Amino acid sequence: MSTFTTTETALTRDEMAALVAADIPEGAFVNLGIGQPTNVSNFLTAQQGVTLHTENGMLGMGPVATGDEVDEDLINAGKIPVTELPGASYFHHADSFAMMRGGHLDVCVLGAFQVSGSGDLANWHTGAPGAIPAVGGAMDLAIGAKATWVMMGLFTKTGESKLVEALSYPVTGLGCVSRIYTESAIFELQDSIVTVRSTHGISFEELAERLPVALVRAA
Amino acid sequence: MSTFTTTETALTRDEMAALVAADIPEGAFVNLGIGQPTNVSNFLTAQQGVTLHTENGMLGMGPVATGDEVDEDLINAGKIPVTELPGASYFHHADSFAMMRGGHLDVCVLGAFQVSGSGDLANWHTGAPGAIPAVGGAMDLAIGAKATWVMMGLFTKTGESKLVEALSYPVTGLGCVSRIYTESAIFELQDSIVTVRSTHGISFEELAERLPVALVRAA
Amino acid sequence: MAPRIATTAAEAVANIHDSATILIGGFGNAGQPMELIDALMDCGATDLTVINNNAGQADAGLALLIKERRVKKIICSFPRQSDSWHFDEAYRAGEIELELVPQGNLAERIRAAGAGIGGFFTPTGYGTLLAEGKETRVIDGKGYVLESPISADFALIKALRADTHGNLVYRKTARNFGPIMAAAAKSAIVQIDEIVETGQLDPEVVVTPGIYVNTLVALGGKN
Amino acid sequence: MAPRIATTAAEAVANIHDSATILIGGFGNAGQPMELIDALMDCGATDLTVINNNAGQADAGLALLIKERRVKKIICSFPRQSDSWHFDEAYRAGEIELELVPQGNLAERIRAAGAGIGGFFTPTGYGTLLAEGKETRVIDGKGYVLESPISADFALIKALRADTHGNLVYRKTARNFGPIMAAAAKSAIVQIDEIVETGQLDPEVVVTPGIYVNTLVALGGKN
Repeated sequence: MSTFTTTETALTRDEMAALVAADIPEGAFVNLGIGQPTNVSNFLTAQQGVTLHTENGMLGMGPVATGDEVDEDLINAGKIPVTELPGASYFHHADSFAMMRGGHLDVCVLGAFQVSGSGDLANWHTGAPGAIPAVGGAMDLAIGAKATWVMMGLFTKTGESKLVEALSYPVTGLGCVSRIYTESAIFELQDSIVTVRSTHGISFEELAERLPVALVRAA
Repeated sequence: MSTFTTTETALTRDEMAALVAADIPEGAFVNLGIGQPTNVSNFLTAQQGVTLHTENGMLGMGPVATGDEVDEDLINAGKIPVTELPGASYFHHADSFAMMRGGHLDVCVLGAFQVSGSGDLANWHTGAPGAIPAVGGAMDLAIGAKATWVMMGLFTKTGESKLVEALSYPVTGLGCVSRIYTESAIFELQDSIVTVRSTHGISFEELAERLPVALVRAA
Repeated sequence: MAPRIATTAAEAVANIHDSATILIGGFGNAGQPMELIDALMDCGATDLTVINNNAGQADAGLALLIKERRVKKIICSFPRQSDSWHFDEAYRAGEIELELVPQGNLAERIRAAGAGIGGFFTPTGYGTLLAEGKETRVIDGKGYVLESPISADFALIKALRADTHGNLVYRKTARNFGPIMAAAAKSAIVQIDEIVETGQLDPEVVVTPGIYVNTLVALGGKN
Repeated sequence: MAPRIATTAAEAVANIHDSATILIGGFGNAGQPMELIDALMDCGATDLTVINNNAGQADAGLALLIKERRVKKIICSFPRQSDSWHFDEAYRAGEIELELVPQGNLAERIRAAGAGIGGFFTPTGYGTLLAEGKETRVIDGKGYVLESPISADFALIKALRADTHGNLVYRKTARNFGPIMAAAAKSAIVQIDEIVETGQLDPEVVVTPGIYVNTLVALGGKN
């Protein structure tokens, strides 16, 4: 675990993505969820040698395709045309999710509605009356990788913490999240203990006051 | 079901193999077990367009390899070097047994120690004290194909019927055999009714007397 | 049997009957057998159960089948999209049944059907709404849900190329559900860009062996 | 991680420890990683659990490991062969434990381990001695046996060619258990004829993606 650090201002989305990218181990196999996590790929360096997985059947996914590169047979899980890097491979859907479910990916980065102090994740369904549910690969991604990291805003529009004691939204996966990146703080979750690795634009004490879960400051 | 026929003499092994081969539908996908069933391939005609499966990962297996054709990476389930026909494909062991277990093969032909009137098969283990058990693909082959046919001698060396009321040898698969080819008769098994399609060197009446199961003569 | 070779998409789907269960391949546009789906629309079969990753988009293909109320039930992982208005309307009107399945469980259930597996314990979905009413079990300290195979009368899929034995190769991420759907259907109907002579596909690179393919229709293609 | 590239078979297996569980590929001589097995013999690790289709033949490879009583347990489908005398002797002496598994269940259990499946219902073996003590269930009128995944600390397998990312292609029926064993092991050690530069293997024809491969050793070969 890293030493506790703090910055004066909240992290921008790009700063969050850059921090996630920097935390990905060299040579890791990684799945970046749709939305904010996709931005992490823009901050990975060639030196890191990270291999990206897309659950629709590919390892070695390259950047978004542009111009002549666009090929309707080569898309990512968000259905965006992408490119292929040297060393890529293709496989069918059952093999692709076997790869995920079997714990072969090192890191999966996801967005979230809520995360509990014990690492439960909610990110697939608001549960609102009349909402049409759709899950896609969210539940597979949540529980499949060796490490599941979340990127999210720490507070709702009405100021409530999205890091909660117990989920009020429907569960995506239980006890699966080990790290949360937010604009205000980065959290490490282990054995239901929430450690704050850093704060941004907020002090540890203020944070501890605003959040409904007990926090430990990193050494 | 065929009309009842009879011949003066018992069938030779080659005659049995030829009859099995002639019964295999055009274009069928077939697995021929080790031993006597392997001989069936010698009587399949090119016109039949039969595709042979070998459970160690291949469709489109050709004849036994000779001379320069021998390739240690290309063997059948009996570990004999074989050849590859145009239209062949290779796959791994889980995919190969999925193909079998999933009911995609039309016919599987096996040897047997015993078959019961309800189609139970014993062919993997004598159950003798001190015998080292070995099963290989026997149980998968028995229950996987759309039709499982047996080739065997009808009587043991001591003259007992191998078509029995209930197995005394350990079971390979329950209710899986639908046809039995022997030197003395060919049997069709359905819903625990044993129909004799033909007799060879023995009359239907004699057969009915010697066998411990009720027999119906084909129309 | 060597696959039947149809000359048109209409001929390829002509045997599809009312109340059929149909696996439809594709993820986004990649691997989506659009011409076969259009032919299914034209052939008139109704009261269908469809298995697809999504529930149709915009005013084409599966979305039109749903608009015309030809689909009584859909099994999918992600029905709700910005342009899934026909599904949304049918669903809100209570005129289509939805079975929502996590994408990996959907793939594994289809694979199980083709592989003769009677059911399997998967960790995906454990402790969630989508496991409600299903058998669960804790194995070595980890929670699992028992899921059952999904088989079908027909599969409509798209591949790149076939030989006359029905062996298939795919192209890039258009492979997706094709191989497992072909194996899970009683009858797999495959549109490809071209059919080549047997012997023209390297046996090492065949992805779907011809044993799984019942009908081929070559429709040309951009590739 | 890109795979470690060992220069000798001895170096490739150097991390294998006493009491390890080891998946060993091959069916007959096809796909059998003979040099890696010999190196395992030399490295001295003992008290091993080995998963292989057979239990060694004649006086080479796995048979020698068994002769030296380095294998405490073997999980296989077909131990008894005309030349399996070392296994036969150890077994009759009660000095090796045997778990006999029908070959298709063996393959599916290995596949399940790599795929994160907690258990599955298979029709193979239902009603037989090999299902004794196992949970069974009748599903849609057909009997099934519940089987559990087989994972391992190491896999020793043989492929034809690898790129420096660890992507593998195999040759003919030597593919057999390789792909599923690589995925089921914590550490997959692969001997290949040659290593090529990344980019030299067509992504469409890769059989084992590099994510499953931990150590490569190129030993040349006849092909």
